[in-house]
Amino acid sequence: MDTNKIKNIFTEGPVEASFIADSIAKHATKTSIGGHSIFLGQVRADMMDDKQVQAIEYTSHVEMALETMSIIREDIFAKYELTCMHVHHSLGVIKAGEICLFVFTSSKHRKAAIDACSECVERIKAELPVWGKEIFEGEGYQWKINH
Amino acid sequence: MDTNKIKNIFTEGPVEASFIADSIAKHATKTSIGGHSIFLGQVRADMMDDKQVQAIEYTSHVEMALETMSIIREDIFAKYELTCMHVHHSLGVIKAGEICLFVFTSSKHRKAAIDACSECVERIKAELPVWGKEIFEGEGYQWKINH
Amino acid sequence: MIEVIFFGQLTDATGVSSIMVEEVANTDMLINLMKMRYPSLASSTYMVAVNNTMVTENAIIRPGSKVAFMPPFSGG
Amino acid sequence: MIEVIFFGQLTDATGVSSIMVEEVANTDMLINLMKMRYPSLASSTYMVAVNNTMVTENAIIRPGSKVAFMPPFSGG
Repeated sequence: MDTNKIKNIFTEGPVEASFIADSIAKHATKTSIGGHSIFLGQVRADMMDDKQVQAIEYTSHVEMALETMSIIREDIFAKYELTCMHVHHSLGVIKAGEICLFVFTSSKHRKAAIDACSECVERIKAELPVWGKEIFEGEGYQWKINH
Repeated sequence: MDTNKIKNIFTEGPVEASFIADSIAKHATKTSIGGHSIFLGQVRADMMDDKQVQAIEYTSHVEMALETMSIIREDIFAKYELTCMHVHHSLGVIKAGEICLFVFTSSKHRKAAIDACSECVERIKAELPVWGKEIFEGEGYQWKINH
Repeated sequence: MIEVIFFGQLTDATGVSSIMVEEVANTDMLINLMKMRYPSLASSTYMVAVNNTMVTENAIIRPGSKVAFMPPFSGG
Repeated sequence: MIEVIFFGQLTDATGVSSIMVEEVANTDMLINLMKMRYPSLASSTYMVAVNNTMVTENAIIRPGSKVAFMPPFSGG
Protein backbone atom coordinates (compact mmCIF):
# COMPACT_ATOMS: atom_id res chain seq x y z
CA MET A 1 0.00 0.00 0.00
CA ASP A 2 1.47 3.32 -1.08
CA THR A 3 1.00 5.52 1.96
CA ASN A 4 1.26 8.66 -0.18
CA LYS A 5 -2.16 7.78 -1.53
CA ILE A 6 -3.81 7.56 1.87
CA LYS A 7 -6.17 10.46 2.55
CA ASN A 8 -7.48 11.25 5.98
CA ILE A 9 -11.25 10.91 6.33
CA PHE A 10 -11.54 11.49 10.08
CA THR A 11 -12.44 14.75 11.73
CA GLU A 12 -12.82 15.36 15.45
CA GLY A 13 -16.40 16.42 16.20
CA PRO A 14 -19.46 16.71 13.94
CA VAL A 15 -19.49 17.52 10.22
CA GLU A 16 -20.88 21.07 10.04
CA ALA A 17 -23.42 22.17 7.41
CA SER A 18 -21.08 25.02 6.46
CA PHE A 19 -18.33 22.51 5.70
CA ILE A 20 -20.73 20.61 3.42
CA ALA A 21 -21.67 23.88 1.68
CA ASP A 22 -17.99 24.74 1.09
CA SER A 23 -17.41 21.28 -0.29
CA ILE A 24 -20.33 21.67 -2.73
CA ALA A 25 -19.29 25.18 -3.76
CA LYS A 26 -15.75 23.99 -4.59
CA HIS A 27 -17.20 21.85 -7.39
CA ALA A 28 -18.64 24.82 -9.32
CA THR A 29 -15.41 25.04 -11.34
CA LYS A 30 -15.66 21.37 -12.38
CA THR A 31 -18.05 21.95 -15.26
CA SER A 32 -17.91 18.36 -16.53
CA ILE A 33 -19.99 17.34 -13.49
CA GLY A 34 -23.71 16.83 -14.09
CA GLY A 35 -24.76 15.23 -10.82
CA HIS A 36 -23.70 15.04 -7.19
CA SER A 37 -24.92 12.47 -4.70
CA ILE A 38 -24.53 13.10 -0.99
CA PHE A 39 -25.20 10.87 1.99
CA LEU A 40 -25.27 12.29 5.50
CA GLY A 41 -25.43 10.14 8.60
CA GLN A 42 -27.06 11.90 11.55
CA VAL A 43 -27.02 10.75 15.17
CA ARG A 44 -30.49 9.63 16.30
CA ALA A 45 -31.91 10.20 19.78
CA ASP A 46 -33.20 6.61 19.97
CA MET A 47 -35.10 5.39 23.02
CA MET A 48 -33.88 2.09 24.55
CA ASP A 49 -36.29 0.95 27.24
CA ASP A 50 -36.65 4.25 29.08
CA LYS A 51 -33.25 5.67 28.20
CA GLN A 52 -32.60 8.12 25.39
CA VAL A 53 -29.40 8.34 23.35
CA GLN A 54 -27.96 11.84 23.71
CA ALA A 55 -24.76 11.29 21.73
CA ILE A 56 -22.54 8.71 20.05
CA GLU A 57 -18.84 8.59 20.81
CA TYR A 58 -16.91 7.29 17.81
CA THR A 59 -13.51 5.63 18.01
CA SER A 60 -11.52 3.92 15.28
CA HIS A 61 -8.48 1.85 14.49
CA VAL A 62 -7.53 4.88 12.42
CA GLU A 63 -4.50 3.57 10.57
CA MET A 64 -6.32 0.43 9.47
CA ALA A 65 -9.50 2.34 8.65
CA LEU A 66 -7.59 4.71 6.35
CA GLU A 67 -5.93 1.80 4.56
CA THR A 68 -9.31 0.10 4.14
CA MET A 69 -10.91 3.34 2.92
CA SER A 70 -8.13 3.71 0.39
CA ILE A 71 -8.96 0.28 -1.04
CA ILE A 72 -12.70 1.08 -1.09
CA ARG A 73 -11.91 4.32 -2.93
CA GLU A 74 -9.83 2.50 -5.55
CA ASP A 75 -12.52 -0.14 -6.05
CA ILE A 76 -15.24 2.47 -6.49
CA PHE A 77 -13.23 4.58 -8.93
CA ALA A 78 -12.53 1.42 -10.93
CA LYS A 79 -16.22 0.49 -10.99
CA TYR A 80 -17.91 3.85 -11.61
CA GLU A 81 -17.09 6.79 -13.87
CA LEU A 82 -16.65 9.35 -11.14
CA THR A 83 -15.21 12.84 -11.27
CA CYS A 84 -14.53 12.83 -7.54
CA MET A 85 -15.41 11.29 -4.20
CA HIS A 86 -15.04 12.75 -0.71
CA VAL A 87 -15.60 10.97 2.60
CA HIS A 88 -15.63 12.48 6.10
CA HIS A 89 -16.30 10.49 9.27
CA SER A 90 -16.47 12.01 12.73
CA LEU A 91 -14.54 10.82 15.77
CA GLY A 92 -15.29 11.78 19.37
CA VAL A 93 -18.63 12.70 20.89
CA ILE A 94 -21.32 13.59 18.31
CA LYS A 95 -24.62 14.79 19.78
CA ALA A 96 -28.06 13.67 18.57
CA GLY A 97 -29.03 15.75 15.53
CA GLU A 98 -25.42 16.28 14.46
CA ILE A 99 -23.86 14.85 11.29
CA CYS A 100 -21.28 12.07 11.76
CA LEU A 101 -20.77 10.86 8.16
CA PHE A 102 -20.55 12.78 4.88
CA VAL A 103 -20.09 10.89 1.60
CA PHE A 104 -20.02 12.99 -1.57
CA THR A 105 -19.68 11.62 -5.12
CA SER A 106 -19.81 13.50 -8.41
CA SER A 107 -19.97 12.38 -12.01
CA LYS A 108 -20.96 13.44 -15.48
CA HIS A 109 -24.21 11.48 -15.32
CA ARG A 110 -26.33 11.01 -12.23
CA LYS A 111 -26.44 7.20 -12.13
CA ALA A 112 -22.71 6.71 -11.46
CA ALA A 113 -22.76 9.32 -8.68
CA ILE A 114 -25.86 7.86 -7.02
CA ASP A 115 -24.75 4.21 -7.21
CA ALA A 116 -21.18 4.98 -6.11
CA CYS A 117 -22.40 7.02 -3.13
CA SER A 118 -24.72 4.31 -1.92
CA GLU A 119 -22.11 1.55 -2.38
CA CYS A 120 -19.51 3.64 -0.57
CA VAL A 121 -21.84 4.14 2.42
CA GLU A 122 -22.54 0.39 2.65
CA ARG A 123 -18.85 -0.47 2.51
CA ILE A 124 -17.93 2.17 5.11
CA LYS A 125 -20.49 0.72 7.52
CA ALA A 126 -19.43 -2.88 6.87
CA GLU A 127 -15.67 -2.60 6.49
CA LEU A 128 -14.23 0.35 8.39
CA PRO A 129 -12.95 -0.43 11.88
CA VAL A 130 -15.01 2.26 13.60
CA TRP A 131 -17.13 1.86 16.73
CA GLY A 132 -19.98 3.91 18.14
CA LYS A 133 -20.73 4.10 21.85
CA GLU A 134 -24.30 5.28 22.38
CA ILE A 135 -24.31 7.48 25.46
CA PHE A 136 -27.62 7.79 27.31
CA GLU A 137 -29.08 10.90 28.90
CA GLY A 138 -28.22 10.82 32.61
CA GLU A 139 -25.87 7.87 32.73
CA GLY A 140 -25.05 4.60 31.03
CA TYR A 141 -24.21 3.61 27.46
CA GLN A 142 -24.46 0.77 25.01
CA TRP A 143 -22.39 -0.17 21.98
CA LYS A 144 -23.97 0.64 18.63
CA ILE A 145 -24.83 -2.25 16.29
CA ASN A 146 -24.90 -1.71 12.50
CA HIS A 147 -27.66 -3.37 10.50
CA MET B 1 -56.35 18.01 -6.09
CA ASP B 2 -56.32 19.99 -2.85
CA THR B 3 -54.39 23.11 -3.81
CA ASN B 4 -53.57 23.79 -0.16
CA LYS B 5 -51.24 20.84 -0.37
CA ILE B 6 -49.32 22.18 -3.37
CA LYS B 7 -45.84 23.37 -2.43
CA ASN B 8 -43.74 25.50 -4.72
CA ILE B 9 -40.52 23.82 -5.86
CA PHE B 10 -39.34 26.47 -8.32
CA THR B 11 -36.82 29.16 -7.61
CA GLU B 12 -35.56 31.77 -10.06
CA GLY B 13 -31.81 31.32 -10.55
CA PRO B 14 -29.39 28.69 -9.23
CA VAL B 15 -29.65 26.78 -5.95
CA GLU B 16 -26.89 28.25 -3.77
CA ALA B 17 -24.64 26.09 -1.56
CA SER B 18 -25.60 28.30 1.40
CA PHE B 19 -29.27 27.46 0.82
CA ILE B 20 -28.40 23.75 0.88
CA ALA B 21 -26.44 24.25 4.11
CA ASP B 22 -29.39 26.04 5.76
CA SER B 23 -31.67 23.25 4.65
CA ILE B 24 -29.38 20.62 6.19
CA ALA B 25 -28.91 22.60 9.41
CA LYS B 26 -32.68 22.90 9.91
CA HIS B 27 -32.86 19.11 10.33
CA ALA B 28 -30.63 19.06 13.41
CA THR B 29 -33.71 19.33 15.64
CA LYS B 30 -35.30 16.28 14.01
CA THR B 31 -33.47 13.71 16.10
CA SER B 32 -35.41 10.73 14.75
CA ILE B 33 -33.51 11.12 11.46
CA GLY B 34 -30.58 8.75 10.92
CA GLY B 35 -29.79 9.40 7.28
CA HIS B 36 -30.15 12.10 4.64
CA SER B 37 -29.78 11.57 0.92
CA ILE B 38 -29.19 14.53 -1.37
CA PHE B 39 -29.06 14.76 -5.14
CA LEU B 40 -27.76 17.89 -6.84
CA GLY B 41 -28.03 18.49 -10.56
CA GLN B 42 -25.28 20.75 -11.91
CA VAL B 43 -25.19 22.41 -15.35
CA ARG B 44 -22.45 20.88 -17.51
CA ALA B 45 -20.32 22.84 -19.99
CA ASP B 46 -20.77 20.15 -22.67
CA MET B 47 -19.09 20.52 -26.06
CA MET B 48 -21.37 19.99 -29.09
CA ASP B 49 -19.28 19.92 -32.25
CA ASP B 50 -17.16 23.00 -31.56
CA LYS B 51 -19.66 24.85 -29.40
CA GLN B 52 -19.64 24.85 -25.62
CA VAL B 53 -22.71 25.11 -23.38
CA GLN B 54 -22.36 28.16 -21.15
CA ALA B 55 -25.77 27.98 -19.45
CA ILE B 56 -29.15 26.27 -19.49
CA GLU B 57 -32.31 28.34 -19.47
CA TYR B 58 -35.13 26.46 -17.72
CA THR B 59 -38.81 27.05 -18.34
CA SER B 60 -41.79 25.11 -17.05
CA HIS B 61 -45.52 24.65 -17.28
CA VAL B 62 -45.38 25.65 -13.61
CA GLU B 63 -48.95 24.98 -12.54
CA MET B 64 -48.94 21.51 -14.08
CA ALA B 65 -45.45 20.77 -12.79
CA LEU B 66 -46.48 21.61 -9.23
CA GLU B 67 -49.55 19.39 -9.46
CA THR B 68 -47.42 16.56 -10.85
CA MET B 69 -44.79 17.06 -8.13
CA SER B 70 -47.52 16.91 -5.52
CA ILE B 71 -48.56 13.49 -6.81
CA ILE B 72 -44.94 12.28 -6.92
CA ARG B 73 -44.54 13.46 -3.32
CA GLU B 74 -47.63 11.56 -2.17
CA ASP B 75 -46.53 8.41 -3.98
CA ILE B 76 -43.07 8.53 -2.47
CA PHE B 77 -44.32 9.17 1.06
CA ALA B 78 -46.70 6.22 0.64
CA LYS B 79 -43.90 3.96 -0.57
CA TYR B 80 -41.01 4.89 1.75
CA GLU B 81 -40.81 5.61 5.48
CA LEU B 82 -39.57 9.17 5.17
CA THR B 83 -39.30 11.89 7.76
CA CYS B 84 -39.26 14.59 5.10
CA MET B 85 -38.56 15.40 1.47
CA HIS B 86 -37.63 18.72 -0.12
CA VAL B 87 -37.33 19.51 -3.83
CA HIS B 88 -36.03 22.69 -5.46
CA HIS B 89 -35.74 23.21 -9.21
CA SER B 90 -34.32 26.32 -10.84
CA LEU B 91 -35.99 28.39 -13.52
CA GLY B 92 -34.28 30.97 -15.72
CA VAL B 93 -30.66 31.03 -16.84
CA ILE B 94 -28.36 28.74 -14.82
CA LYS B 95 -24.68 28.96 -15.73
CA ALA B 96 -22.37 25.95 -16.17
CA GLY B 97 -21.14 24.85 -12.75
CA GLU B 98 -24.26 26.10 -10.96
CA ILE B 99 -26.82 23.86 -9.24
CA CYS B 100 -30.25 23.57 -10.92
CA LEU B 101 -31.85 20.72 -8.95
CA PHE B 102 -31.79 19.90 -5.23
CA VAL B 103 -33.61 16.82 -3.93
CA PHE B 104 -33.30 16.11 -0.21
CA THR B 105 -34.83 13.12 1.61
CA SER B 106 -34.46 12.10 5.25
CA SER B 107 -35.47 9.01 7.18
CA LYS B 108 -34.76 6.98 10.28
CA HIS B 109 -32.75 4.42 8.31
CA ARG B 110 -30.55 5.17 5.33
CA LYS B 111 -32.13 2.82 2.80
CA ALA B 112 -35.48 4.62 2.64
CA ALA B 113 -33.79 8.02 2.24
CA ILE B 114 -31.42 6.79 -0.49
CA ASP B 115 -34.06 4.90 -2.49
CA ALA B 116 -36.65 7.67 -2.19
CA CYS B 117 -34.16 10.32 -3.32
CA SER B 118 -33.10 8.39 -6.37
CA GLU B 119 -36.71 7.54 -7.34
CA CYS B 120 -37.74 11.16 -6.88
CA VAL B 121 -34.94 12.36 -9.20
CA GLU B 122 -35.95 9.86 -11.90
CA ARG B 123 -39.59 10.89 -11.67
CA ILE B 124 -38.76 14.61 -11.76
CA LYS B 125 -36.74 14.12 -14.94
CA ALA B 126 -39.39 11.94 -16.59
CA GLU B 127 -42.63 13.55 -15.45
CA LEU B 128 -42.23 17.25 -14.70
CA PRO B 129 -43.07 19.58 -17.59
CA VAL B 130 -39.76 21.45 -17.50
CA TRP B 131 -37.52 22.28 -20.46
CA GLY B 132 -33.87 23.20 -20.69
CA LYS B 133 -32.46 25.37 -23.47
CA GLU B 134 -28.72 24.85 -23.74
CA ILE B 135 -27.18 28.19 -24.61
CA PHE B 136 -23.81 28.10 -26.37
CA GLU B 137 -20.86 30.43 -25.83
CA GLY B 138 -21.00 33.14 -28.44
CA GLU B 139 -24.35 32.42 -30.06
CA GLY B 140 -26.83 29.66 -30.76
CA TYR B 141 -28.62 27.13 -28.58
CA GLN B 142 -30.10 23.65 -28.62
CA TRP B 143 -32.87 22.04 -26.61
CA LYS B 144 -31.72 19.68 -23.87
CA ILE B 145 -32.66 16.01 -24.13
CA ASN B 146 -33.05 13.88 -20.99
CA HIS B 147 -31.74 10.30 -21.05
CA MET C 1 -62.22 31.04 -25.86
CA ILE C 2 -59.48 28.48 -25.32
CA GLU C 3 -55.95 29.33 -24.24
CA VAL C 4 -53.31 27.37 -26.13
CA ILE C 5 -49.77 27.39 -24.70
CA PHE C 6 -46.58 26.10 -26.29
CA PHE C 7 -43.38 25.10 -24.51
CA GLY C 8 -39.73 24.40 -25.22
CA GLN C 9 -38.74 23.75 -28.84
CA LEU C 10 -42.40 24.06 -29.92
CA THR C 11 -42.07 27.82 -29.45
CA ASP C 12 -39.40 27.67 -32.20
CA ALA C 13 -42.01 26.01 -34.44
CA THR C 14 -44.85 28.40 -33.59
CA GLY C 15 -43.01 31.62 -32.78
CA VAL C 16 -45.43 32.21 -29.88
CA SER C 17 -45.79 30.85 -26.37
CA SER C 18 -49.51 31.44 -25.91
CA ILE C 19 -52.53 32.21 -28.10
CA MET C 20 -56.30 32.45 -27.62
CA VAL C 21 -58.46 30.51 -30.09
CA GLU C 22 -62.21 30.22 -30.68
CA GLU C 23 -63.86 27.21 -29.13
CA VAL C 24 -63.11 23.87 -30.73
CA ALA C 25 -64.86 20.71 -29.64
CA ASN C 26 -61.95 18.42 -28.90
CA THR C 27 -58.19 17.98 -28.93
CA ASP C 28 -58.06 16.27 -32.35
CA MET C 29 -59.72 19.31 -33.90
CA LEU C 30 -57.44 21.70 -32.00
CA ILE C 31 -54.34 19.79 -33.07
CA ASN C 32 -55.41 19.94 -36.72
CA LEU C 33 -56.10 23.64 -36.39
CA MET C 34 -52.68 24.26 -34.89
CA LYS C 35 -50.92 22.19 -37.58
CA MET C 36 -52.60 24.29 -40.26
CA ARG C 37 -51.58 27.49 -38.55
CA TYR C 38 -48.03 26.33 -37.71
CA PRO C 39 -47.00 23.78 -40.37
CA SER C 40 -43.69 22.91 -38.68
CA LEU C 41 -45.67 21.55 -35.70
CA ALA C 42 -46.44 18.55 -37.91
CA SER C 43 -42.84 17.37 -37.69
CA SER C 44 -42.56 18.02 -33.94
CA THR C 45 -42.95 15.56 -31.08
CA TYR C 46 -45.32 16.73 -28.36
CA MET C 47 -47.84 15.75 -25.73
CA VAL C 48 -51.08 17.58 -25.06
CA ALA C 49 -52.53 18.46 -21.64
CA VAL C 50 -55.98 19.93 -21.05
CA ASN C 51 -56.21 21.89 -17.80
CA ASN C 52 -52.97 20.31 -16.55
CA THR C 53 -54.07 16.74 -17.26
CA MET C 54 -52.26 14.81 -19.95
CA VAL C 55 -54.53 13.42 -22.68
CA THR C 56 -53.52 10.46 -24.81
CA GLU C 57 -56.70 10.09 -26.84
CA ASN C 58 -59.10 12.60 -28.33
CA ALA C 59 -60.56 14.62 -25.44
CA ILE C 60 -63.38 17.16 -25.14
CA ILE C 61 -62.28 20.77 -24.63
CA ARG C 62 -64.71 22.88 -22.60
CA PRO C 63 -64.82 26.65 -23.10
CA GLY C 64 -62.32 28.47 -20.92
CA SER C 65 -59.91 25.52 -20.94
CA LYS C 66 -56.16 25.80 -21.11
CA VAL C 67 -54.49 23.42 -23.56
CA ALA C 68 -50.73 22.87 -23.40
CA PHE C 69 -48.56 21.56 -26.25
CA MET C 70 -45.42 20.14 -24.66
CA PRO C 71 -42.28 18.61 -26.19
CA PRO C 72 -40.41 15.84 -24.28
CA PHE C 73 -39.45 17.02 -20.79
CA SER C 74 -35.85 17.90 -20.03
CA GLY C 75 -35.83 19.19 -16.48
CA GLY C 76 -33.21 18.49 -13.84
CA MET D 1 7.55 -7.02 22.12
CA ILE D 2 4.11 -7.09 20.53
CA GLU D 3 1.57 -4.33 20.89
CA VAL D 4 -1.96 -5.60 21.48
CA ILE D 5 -4.82 -3.12 21.06
CA PHE D 6 -8.48 -3.53 21.98
CA PHE D 7 -11.43 -1.59 20.54
CA GLY D 8 -15.08 -0.86 21.25
CA GLN D 9 -16.84 -3.13 23.72
CA LEU D 10 -13.70 -5.27 24.09
CA THR D 11 -12.24 -2.47 26.21
CA ASP D 12 -15.13 -3.13 28.63
CA ALA D 13 -13.97 -6.77 28.79
CA THR D 14 -10.27 -5.99 29.20
CA GLY D 15 -10.32 -2.65 30.98
CA VAL D 16 -7.41 -1.50 28.78
CA SER D 17 -7.09 -0.25 25.22
CA SER D 18 -3.47 -1.23 24.60
CA ILE D 19 -0.86 -3.48 26.21
CA MET D 20 2.63 -4.70 25.37
CA VAL D 21 3.26 -8.45 25.59
CA GLU D 22 6.34 -10.65 25.20
CA GLU D 23 6.74 -12.28 21.82
CA VAL D 24 4.33 -15.08 21.01
CA ALA D 25 4.68 -17.12 17.84
CA ASN D 26 1.22 -16.81 16.34
CA THR D 27 -2.29 -15.43 16.72
CA ASP D 28 -3.76 -18.63 18.20
CA MET D 29 -1.24 -18.45 21.02
CA LEU D 30 -1.85 -14.74 21.54
CA ILE D 31 -5.63 -15.25 21.64
CA ASN D 32 -5.23 -17.96 24.27
CA LEU D 33 -2.94 -15.75 26.31
CA MET D 34 -5.44 -12.88 26.16
CA LYS D 35 -8.35 -15.12 27.13
CA MET D 36 -6.43 -16.28 30.18
CA ARG D 37 -5.62 -12.74 31.16
CA TYR D 38 -9.11 -11.34 30.42
CA PRO D 39 -11.60 -14.19 30.94
CA SER D 40 -14.61 -12.17 29.66
CA LEU D 41 -12.94 -12.00 26.23
CA ALA D 42 -13.99 -15.65 25.81
CA SER D 43 -17.63 -14.63 25.51
CA SER D 44 -16.94 -11.70 23.17
CA THR D 45 -17.16 -11.56 19.38
CA TYR D 46 -14.08 -10.15 17.71
CA MET D 47 -11.83 -10.19 14.67
CA VAL D 48 -8.05 -10.04 14.77
CA ALA D 49 -5.78 -7.94 12.55
CA VAL D 50 -1.99 -8.18 12.46
CA ASN D 51 -0.37 -4.95 11.25
CA ASN D 52 -3.71 -3.70 9.85
CA THR D 53 -4.43 -6.88 7.92
CA MET D 54 -7.34 -9.03 9.01
CA VAL D 55 -6.42 -12.64 9.74
CA THR D 56 -8.99 -15.42 9.65
CA GLU D 57 -6.70 -18.37 10.38
CA ASN D 58 -3.74 -18.82 12.67
CA ALA D 59 -1.06 -16.33 11.55
CA ILE D 60 2.58 -15.80 12.46
CA ILE D 61 3.30 -12.73 14.59
CA ARG D 62 6.71 -11.17 14.01
CA PRO D 63 8.40 -9.18 16.80
CA GLY D 64 7.35 -5.52 16.75
CA SER D 65 3.94 -6.32 15.28
CA LYS D 66 0.73 -4.60 16.25
CA VAL D 67 -2.22 -6.93 16.83
CA ALA D 68 -5.74 -5.51 17.01
CA PHE D 69 -8.73 -7.21 18.66
CA MET D 70 -11.85 -5.68 17.11
CA PRO D 71 -15.56 -6.23 17.81
CA PRO D 72 -18.10 -5.90 14.93
CA PHE D 73 -17.82 -2.50 13.26
CA SER D 74 -20.46 0.16 13.89
CA GLY D 75 -19.31 3.28 12.08
CA GLY D 76 -21.45 5.69 10.13
